[in-house]
Amino acid sequence: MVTSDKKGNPIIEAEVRIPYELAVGPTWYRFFEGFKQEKIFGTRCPKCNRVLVPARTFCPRCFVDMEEWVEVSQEGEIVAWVLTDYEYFGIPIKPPFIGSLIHLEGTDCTFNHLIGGFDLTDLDTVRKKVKNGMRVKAVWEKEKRGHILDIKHFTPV
Amino acid sequence: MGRPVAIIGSGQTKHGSRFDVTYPDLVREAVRAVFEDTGITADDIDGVVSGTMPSMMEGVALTHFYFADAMCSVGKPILKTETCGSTGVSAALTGYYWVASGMADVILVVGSEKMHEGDSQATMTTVAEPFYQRFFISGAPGVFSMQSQMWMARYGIPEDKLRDAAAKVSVDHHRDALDNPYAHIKKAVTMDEVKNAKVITYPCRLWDICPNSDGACAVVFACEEKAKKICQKPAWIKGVGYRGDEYWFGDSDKVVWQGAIEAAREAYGAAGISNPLKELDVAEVYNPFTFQELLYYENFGFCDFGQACDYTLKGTFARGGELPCDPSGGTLCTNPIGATGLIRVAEAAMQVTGKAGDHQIEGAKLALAHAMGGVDQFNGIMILGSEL
Amino acid sequence: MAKHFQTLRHDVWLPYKFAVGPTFKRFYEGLKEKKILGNQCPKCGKILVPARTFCPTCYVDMGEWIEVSQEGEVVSWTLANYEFVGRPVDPPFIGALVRLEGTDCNFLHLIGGFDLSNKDTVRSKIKPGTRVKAVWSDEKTGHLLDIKYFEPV
Amino acid sequence: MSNKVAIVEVAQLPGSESSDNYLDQVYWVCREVFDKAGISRDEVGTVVSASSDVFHSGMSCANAYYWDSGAAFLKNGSRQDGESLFAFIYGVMRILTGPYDTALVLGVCKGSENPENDMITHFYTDPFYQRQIGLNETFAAALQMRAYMERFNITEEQCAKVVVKNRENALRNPYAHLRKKVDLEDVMNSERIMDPLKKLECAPKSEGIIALLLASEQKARRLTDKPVWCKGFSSSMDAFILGDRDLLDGQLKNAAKRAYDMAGITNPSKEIDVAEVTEPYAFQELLWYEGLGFCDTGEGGKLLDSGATQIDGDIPVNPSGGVLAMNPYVSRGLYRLVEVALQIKGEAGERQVEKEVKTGLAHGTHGFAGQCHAVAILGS
Repeated sequence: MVTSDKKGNPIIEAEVRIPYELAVGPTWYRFFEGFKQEKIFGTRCPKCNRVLVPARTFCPRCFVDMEEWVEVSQEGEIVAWVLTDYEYFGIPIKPPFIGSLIHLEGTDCTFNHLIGGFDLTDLDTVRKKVKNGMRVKAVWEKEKRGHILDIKHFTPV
Repeated sequence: MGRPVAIIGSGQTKHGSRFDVTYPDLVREAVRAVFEDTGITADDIDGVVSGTMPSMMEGVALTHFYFADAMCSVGKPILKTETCGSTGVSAALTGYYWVASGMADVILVVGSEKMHEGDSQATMTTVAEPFYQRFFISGAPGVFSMQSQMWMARYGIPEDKLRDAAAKVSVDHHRDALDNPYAHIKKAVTMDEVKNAKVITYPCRLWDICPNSDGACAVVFACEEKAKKICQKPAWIKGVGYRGDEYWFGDSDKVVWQGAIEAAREAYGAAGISNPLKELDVAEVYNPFTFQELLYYENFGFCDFGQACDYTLKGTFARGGELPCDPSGGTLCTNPIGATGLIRVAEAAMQVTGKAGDHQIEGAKLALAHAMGGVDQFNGIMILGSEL
Repeated sequence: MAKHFQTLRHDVWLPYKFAVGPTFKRFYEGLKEKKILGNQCPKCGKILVPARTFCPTCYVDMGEWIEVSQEGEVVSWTLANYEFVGRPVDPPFIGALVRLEGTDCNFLHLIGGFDLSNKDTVRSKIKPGTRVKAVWSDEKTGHLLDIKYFEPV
Repeated sequence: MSNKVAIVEVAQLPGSESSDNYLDQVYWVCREVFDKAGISRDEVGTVVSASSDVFHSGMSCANAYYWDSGAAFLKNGSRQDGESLFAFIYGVMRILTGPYDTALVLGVCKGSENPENDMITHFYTDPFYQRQIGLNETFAAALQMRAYMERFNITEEQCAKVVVKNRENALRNPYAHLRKKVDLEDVMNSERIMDPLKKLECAPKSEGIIALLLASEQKARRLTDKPVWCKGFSSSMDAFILGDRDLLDGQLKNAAKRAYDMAGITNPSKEIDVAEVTEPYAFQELLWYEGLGFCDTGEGGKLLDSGATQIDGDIPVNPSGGVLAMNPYVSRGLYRLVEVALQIKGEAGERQVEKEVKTGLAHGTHGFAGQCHAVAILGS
């Protein structure tokens, strides 16, 4: 059905929904099994020796298998953070929320997750509370479903 | 490496909200403009390269089928290049390699996007996979906000200074866009307006961020013989470079950004550039966010790391400065994604051939065009010169 | 789609607003008035339907608008017997290319108006060159299916 | 085109559904190519992949996702959308231009994660006309098949026999997705989903992750004793609106002619020793015989009946089992190319054709009723 946009131009509105079903595979499977025991796993590269988290099948730079699994620390430092306070179609988490990069102790990359556990409604309050370099630790959901959000968020120590 | 290749002309649509025409008709507007600019017709073209963002952006898959007639590609060989935000430069590179390899003499490259037909933020969410990153990367602004924080922290840049420099970038480009007949956002803004605008994702505010645009751009690449025959003043491709980082945002350094540094190094090497600040006359840096443009100055070697704010505040990269960046207003004022990188290339070509009209940088002979794509993942560069 | 291994289901679900543009707008308005509109290329003289903004062959703006015949000949057809996403109506239905009288391309639409449950009966009814004419839906919304289908004359 | 660019090594994953993660599979196939060629990731010059976002497990900007799995970390790379032979063509152009002397070419599609192909191809349509009539690839193919039968008296049995031939060939191909013999009766009695098109005449939905290493002449001779040379290639695009096209006289002839001219081929039916064509619908293999010049217009059915395209015939077509036995939608063109390369190397195992293979042809097609075709010629 033809309707109009704000300026009166004719448009057709439609929604497209296409379903996909992804194979999790052994590496993600084992990583998320760790979550069920409240453990965060990384893997170590036999060549460059970096520990990457989440665990990987291979080192993206050295292009060799990463077979050594290591449980990494659940504490680390905030490297960058962003408060999202606007909404769009299909946004996976309801705003406001803080997305961040966290350098977990003993790892050689940063881990992407949420910062929370306090009031996020006001930017200025949040800015006073959250600083780059501050220490945070993982807070787990009670119910685990083998999902990245089994960690509810990271919260200031 | 390969044989010489030139750009012999370009065409752009009026960019903005274009609900007045269908997507193929918008594409045709750019193709007709390039025909007018070059004086060639469909018969002169050996092949076509199409570039757009993901199918999900406009809800039509494999758009090169959809544009087959609008791009005059029926009966011709075609390639369809797609590399997220860097698509426009990647499509230009495809046109370049096609001609440089000797496999064609004249190639039409078309980049397009009609972002108002879809939901760009919702589409961007599908760029992040659903195992891990999708939940934490809130569209493009969030990623760039984090990147600018890391930069500030690394070099101890005072927040006020960074804020002023970014605001200046915004003010300058919004003014520049007034001189560009194709630009989307045509509104002058003041330092205060930028600094007090609504926060989208801290520290990015409304005027730090590019719009969603509808638009298309078409560029014709030709070999030396054809270029000299068809065009009085071709823009020669002096060097190209492209690099991609790991997929996961947290895996590599996005401040001293190897992908951007190496892409520039590859292009500079081919073009024989050792001091870009001195040798380049103009740069069209992909700047969807003011803060990111500043960071690129450093990664492209226009200044040392940690110095971009100082240089910016003293006007080095503004029109009239030593190395004017984005005199077209850049991505900040016009962003039909699949076309955006190609517009950078077209603008650089216009500058070195003296065809940039009101935003011409006088005497420009050597120009850089750049685009970025993915979650801070891809960087592509093309260097254009007025001399072979 | 139950699988024997662990999977993650996720849907790409996105909203769109497609710009119709003046050409399809006018074509749809024709449908509302029970008219099928084409237009003619000023260069090659071909009449195309639905109407176009430009001639795909000559690359010039199309010229005169023409109400084309609602009758034509079947060029090819298929009897659809399975359900698929985006189907215009529930199966069985016939999709076809029809050459409307006086036009220079084939028009994609449906054929109907008789019993489609048996393929042999259908085959005896539809042959290449079979003449068909448009049957209109009662309600017109400015959509291709304002023409319900074409039926044998 | 003289011997300037060669395929050095190839690796492919099977088409059946795998429980493995997409990224791991991409890594494994690249690893296999490097190990076979005896090079490290660092030595690879440039990477060109093929993938389409709608066929990419619901992730947009597909090549961003598999970039590092595809060995492209900090490399100059690119991606082709749609026909995967485009990635090969672009890889060849990059080597010809330099400075790169090797190129990794990758085709990526994990079909098992996607909804039915018909659902996805429906979104090729414009929202204003063909989408409203419900067009998808199967719908368009059925219209093309009827036109083919009626104009040239091609019989349903001839079309069905393509399935019998290719599915039998697939029994010898360990990578094929469908490895079960079917006879003429099975095909003829299978459900008429889009009459005259029957269910067994339509290709399945398969996985397909595939990689090949290209090299310049000098580099290729160092890396392998059996380089397979790129002799010619081209593609050609047809009009978008189905009703504007002659569905039986499309762009394949054009693409083939340009590729033959590059390769110096004047009599394809004599000079091509083996061909792998993309036939998502059985009758299309017959129609493509004609477009490729293996026989005259309207003679596709007769060529099949003559037995010439059987695995032991004069011009074997789809000895791998073709797309009817394995359809990783996006990467199917590269699967054709890799099969031809294996035939030329003499490494096609049980599916190696009997005759000596010096020159082979790979064909890919995308879009409704062959809107776009690509052809590549390889030689020993």
